[in-house]
Amino acid sequence: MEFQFSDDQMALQEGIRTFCEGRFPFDAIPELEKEPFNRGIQGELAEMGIFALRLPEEQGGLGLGMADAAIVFAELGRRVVPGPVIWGNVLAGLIDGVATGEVIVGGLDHTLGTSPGPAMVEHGSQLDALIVLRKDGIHRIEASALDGERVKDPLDPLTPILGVPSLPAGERIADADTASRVRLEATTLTSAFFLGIAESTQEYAVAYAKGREQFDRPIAGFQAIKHMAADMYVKQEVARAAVYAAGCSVDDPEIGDPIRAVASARVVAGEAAMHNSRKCVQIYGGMGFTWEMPPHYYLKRTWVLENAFGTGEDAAETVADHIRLV
Amino acid sequence: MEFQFSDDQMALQEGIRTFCEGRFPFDAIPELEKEPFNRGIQGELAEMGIFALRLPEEQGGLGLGMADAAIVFAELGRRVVPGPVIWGNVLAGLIDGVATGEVIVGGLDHTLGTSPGPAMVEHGSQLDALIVLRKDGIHRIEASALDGERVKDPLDPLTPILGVPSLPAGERIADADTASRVRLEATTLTSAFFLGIAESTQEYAVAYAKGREQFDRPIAGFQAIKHMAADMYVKQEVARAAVYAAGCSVDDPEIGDPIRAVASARVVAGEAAMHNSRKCVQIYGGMGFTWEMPPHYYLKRTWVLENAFGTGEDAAETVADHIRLV
Amino acid sequence: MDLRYSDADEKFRHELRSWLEAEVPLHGAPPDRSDWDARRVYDSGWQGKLFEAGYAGVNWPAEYGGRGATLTEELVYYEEYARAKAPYVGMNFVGLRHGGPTLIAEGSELQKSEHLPRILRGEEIWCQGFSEPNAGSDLAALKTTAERDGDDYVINGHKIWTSFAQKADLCELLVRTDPAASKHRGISWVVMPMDLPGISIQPLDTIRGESDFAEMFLENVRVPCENLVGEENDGWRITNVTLRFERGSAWAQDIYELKEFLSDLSILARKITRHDATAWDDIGLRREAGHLAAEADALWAMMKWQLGEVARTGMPGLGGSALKLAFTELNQRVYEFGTRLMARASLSRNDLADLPNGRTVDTFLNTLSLTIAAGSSQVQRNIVSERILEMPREPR
Amino acid sequence: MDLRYSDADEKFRHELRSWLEAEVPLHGAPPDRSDWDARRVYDSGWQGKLFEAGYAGVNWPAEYGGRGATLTEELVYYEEYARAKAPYVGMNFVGLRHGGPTLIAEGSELQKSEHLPRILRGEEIWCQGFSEPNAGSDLAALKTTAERDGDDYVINGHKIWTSFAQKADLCELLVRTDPAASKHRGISWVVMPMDLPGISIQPLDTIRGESDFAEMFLENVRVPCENLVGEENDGWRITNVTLRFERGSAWAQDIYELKEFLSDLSILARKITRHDATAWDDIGLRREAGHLAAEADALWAMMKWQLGEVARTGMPGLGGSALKLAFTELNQRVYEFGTRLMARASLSRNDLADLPNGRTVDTFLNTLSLTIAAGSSQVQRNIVSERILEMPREPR
Repeated sequence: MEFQFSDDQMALQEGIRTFCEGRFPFDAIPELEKEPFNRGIQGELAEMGIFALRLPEEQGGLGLGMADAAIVFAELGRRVVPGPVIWGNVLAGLIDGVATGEVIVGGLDHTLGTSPGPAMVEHGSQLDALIVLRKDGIHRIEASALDGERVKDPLDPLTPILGVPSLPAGERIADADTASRVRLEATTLTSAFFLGIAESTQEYAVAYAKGREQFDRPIAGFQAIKHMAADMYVKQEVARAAVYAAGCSVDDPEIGDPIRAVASARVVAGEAAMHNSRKCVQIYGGMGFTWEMPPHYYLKRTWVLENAFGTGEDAAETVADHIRLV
Repeated sequence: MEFQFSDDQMALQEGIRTFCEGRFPFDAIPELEKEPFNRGIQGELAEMGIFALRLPEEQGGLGLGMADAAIVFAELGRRVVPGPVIWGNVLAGLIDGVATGEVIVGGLDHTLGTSPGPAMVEHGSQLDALIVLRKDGIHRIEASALDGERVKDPLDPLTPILGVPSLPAGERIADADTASRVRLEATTLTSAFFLGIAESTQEYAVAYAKGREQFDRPIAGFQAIKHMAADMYVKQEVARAAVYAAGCSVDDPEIGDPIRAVASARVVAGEAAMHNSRKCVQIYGGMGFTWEMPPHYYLKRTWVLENAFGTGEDAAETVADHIRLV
Repeated sequence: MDLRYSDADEKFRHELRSWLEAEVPLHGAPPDRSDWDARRVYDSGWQGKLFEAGYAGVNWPAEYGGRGATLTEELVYYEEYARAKAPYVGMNFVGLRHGGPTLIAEGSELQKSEHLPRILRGEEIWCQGFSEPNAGSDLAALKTTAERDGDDYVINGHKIWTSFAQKADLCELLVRTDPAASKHRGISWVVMPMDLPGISIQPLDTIRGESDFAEMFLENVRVPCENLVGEENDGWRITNVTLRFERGSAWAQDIYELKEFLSDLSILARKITRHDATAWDDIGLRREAGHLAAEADALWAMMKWQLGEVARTGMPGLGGSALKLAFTELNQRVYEFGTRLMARASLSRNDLADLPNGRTVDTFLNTLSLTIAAGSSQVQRNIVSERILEMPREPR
Repeated sequence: MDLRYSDADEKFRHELRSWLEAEVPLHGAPPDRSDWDARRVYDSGWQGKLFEAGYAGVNWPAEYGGRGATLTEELVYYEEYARAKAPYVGMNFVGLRHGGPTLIAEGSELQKSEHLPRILRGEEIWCQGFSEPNAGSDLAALKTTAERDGDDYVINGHKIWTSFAQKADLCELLVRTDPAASKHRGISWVVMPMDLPGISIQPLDTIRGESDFAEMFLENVRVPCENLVGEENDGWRITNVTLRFERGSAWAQDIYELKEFLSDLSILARKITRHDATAWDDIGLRREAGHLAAEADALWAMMKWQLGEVARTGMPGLGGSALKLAFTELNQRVYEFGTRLMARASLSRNDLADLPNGRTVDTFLNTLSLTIAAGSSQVQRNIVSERILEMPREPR
């Protein structure tokens, strides 16, 4: 029994990190902004096993668990990798062609209801099909049936949005239990992505503070900055523990109630990502407010994910509903 | 038209401050703890005009307004003056003998319902009558009708509590509108008391930090402490503006909706008192955790007041209900 | 402390409200943020209308084209302006909110009579040339030099965060006139025309995808010495006057607008469905709205005191740092609250289907600059603790 | 990263649960906090029972009387202990949570075999003599001196925050053995019997009205040199071992208890009427409870990693400072939440009418010490930023 990563997990993390740093380095972002996601990128991610990770080996997967997937998605978060990657991973076993990258699916979680305004379909123009999670199950809408307009200025420059005023019903392809399971898995991966954002923004902020001098010394030497950075680190470490515990609980419910563990991870990881990306802007100062610097990409992606599979507040309610009463 | 205190108000503040510093200095507290309030103290406060402040001169009062009363009660807060002083002020016009200190009244606000457990009557053993604010009006219960037990360890050593498991109905002495008005006035004075607590704890904390040396310099020189103190100051100043605006609105509703202004003051002043008294404990460090030092008296009184006329959360709801919709 | 409005104030309110009700719709919606020419026309045009109607510079002296209004008239003005959702001050920000006020306090008679009326008429757009790449929080470390050559200063340096530089006519510029003096001693405050040779502008894209800020490179720019405001080498003192205005009273309008925005959100929340009820049915959300509104109320009351101080002493007090700290952080929380209310609609920075989603999230992004600009929150906390609470200064 | 419990773990859980169900009620309620004799009997007696049943020192080596349990057994132990609401560690805190662990890591064979079994049996109560009036956050500034005289150290000084000093048998004491050396170099860590001549104790009343802390005055106290732990003048390193335990793993039990307390509160909230409904019907309150429970879950997961590190390396890592920061602040928020739920019942520090109001508000008061003791939150943030994030140290 181990409480640290296994050697296999360390190797997995290392491999994904190397891939992401090579394929999605910060200086590639201006180019990515022109077309943040497409069939080519989907193919590269598929080749890395991002989607097939948790499929059994006999289905061409890697046979890994949710804890492993959380490790992988934290790495994607570190580099704000674009695309409907979470949807791809959770639907790979349900929809043919997703695991291999041939079919691109994105989705909407309407389990708790809809948002005001048109349906905001992420990467809508790149999808083959749109998947909607509803209380009664999973619904599939063909891309050709989506009548929408591309949003001129999406919040996240790496997440283009198709605004669809009226969403077709689509075809029901799975039942309510499957929808719940998919949502649980997607929430776990979202939390992992948040963790990566929290880590990366902490590291960027600390590195910037060490290099930036004011009053003849690095601003990293001022307690106001040091203590802000310390709090960022604490949030990241708390989130890390929660995210991996959530992954383990999904893999083996005997370890703990997976619904509660995942909702708890979602709460703390979401807050860590939001807190750290905002403090990263603050520590960068004026530069943090520019498009040229990394912080805003993290903040904006955090916001997109905050509204993906229920909000942090929704997750807190879920935790409350699952507090043990005996 | 003035936005600063008038000369009269400055003199009023000065007079009350001198009285409080003389009568309730910090080193008098150990003695006060034995009997925090009695007929003698009530008489001294009455002589200072604390209760008759807002009564017309023809009724033996000072003919002052709510803004003036707020100035006075902030001074009482600065020295955590014990006793049912707020009740005395708001009931002086309704119950004979209160203005002169001959009759001692305390009260309970049950407008929003009751708390779990027995009714907690502050200074219960010293009262001539207990006043209860209910939705339908003001009710008076004679002290002789109160069947309760003195709480062994009250939270605030300066606020002894009589726990009354079953409260008699009492006699209805005023209507619902009067009850609302009394509650509004009492909430204003509570906010003012909070302001005094926020000020005093900020001043204590800063003074302590200047005198306390660690690492061969005053801890007041560390940014972590300086910035904490700055935030305390900001909260106190925000509360000050809100409290006086609330007093002015009660005096003249043309200045602004008094219900909203008072609830707003209650929210920000309550938070300032809670925040500053807790940070005062933290800045005093280990000494802040001792009974011998001032911070805990302020924190404990803040808690008593937090549960006096609705909580800060209740006040926030009131503000929300009064947000202008046109 | 009589905060009542007089009959005259109410008469002024009535006139102003009628005027705004007629004129605001006529002026139309603001142009696209990237269309600089149109923005200048829009912002200047509106300022000109205010001037013509007698509503420009409410608290500025009448001799320079201001209204010379009483304090209560000034408050009425802010309230009505916000309620009418009249155009944002936009490019006139620097001139109206701190450049002009600095001239009123420190400028020569000639400087005042030349610039103040033009600022009020919307004919002069100002920008701010204070910060440099290595002089941000440590503003006094600025390195841009000005050497006297005959009747001119010859200026060389590199400024940053120069808002509206692309379209400004004048710049309130800080330069080092005595390189041998200690850091705070050799600085001067000059008015630099933006059409001089040697000035080049490099727009900076912000987090909102616009370029309201720019870097400004100065190469042998010749500014007449008569453009010096105050004494040579006394610029640090004057800088602090400017900063007092920038921190202390520049936000008066914005605080009242925050109160209005919370009203708008509470109306909207009654229409938005969430979890089978309206968002406003959620007691947690209502409490949060109430909290924010309470703080906005308190800050508006605090701003009244601050404006009282300006009316009395001519300048906001050090308490402006406290107000700025509270206001900028509240602003972030209010717009974050609004953005959460928009839920997934906040994924678009353009308004959609009658929702204010775009401007809400876009303003939220903008609020992130407020705790950085005009002295970061960390700098303000140093000011409050050192200058008001008299705690020890940072070890150097 | 297999977090599953084995069949053996579950068997252990079952046995422990049965034992606790039988024994906890038998041991009765704790005595009044001011009755020191009764408290010692209660705390020591319970520890003795744990020892007899084989449940003392779950993760301590079997050769010194511990259970030598696996990591998962240790976790099972904490979970069941908290669920059974078994007696708080009380006076055994110092010995069990950091004094003993320091001996395990740094003590001589003789010291281990002498003290560890006695600590586990509840026969030895320890107290901590680290802080001094002028050595709090700056612990290494301590001035208490120890001069060698024959086979003894002669100790003089003034300690503060010495918990349970009144009833302790031994004290983990920091002394300066080389006054000429630099601040961190001349310190030694010794075990001082509390019955020696020259020790006087002055209780300190805390915010809770009890005197669990004391000041300790040492006047020519002769402690045998063999009571030195580790090398002379190497005490600062050993102090950091003690502090690692005090910050890192000492709270394991408490985190799980926090989870239990939130369960209790959520049950209670369903019974309390507020505004014509139960408190739990308030979505804002539920969300807050959920938030707190989420953080408690996360910290419990984080503590498992930390304990994994102890199992692997013998000592908690620097990350213990991060855990302490998060845990102490969460603890304050949880008990503040509970205190708010009690409403006016929190005005009594004694439980009333079947409500846990007294212990809730009293514990809330106690939580205020957590961000101060064992290195304040400010000190922990310095440690995290300087030692983990490698940011520059404070200018001296």
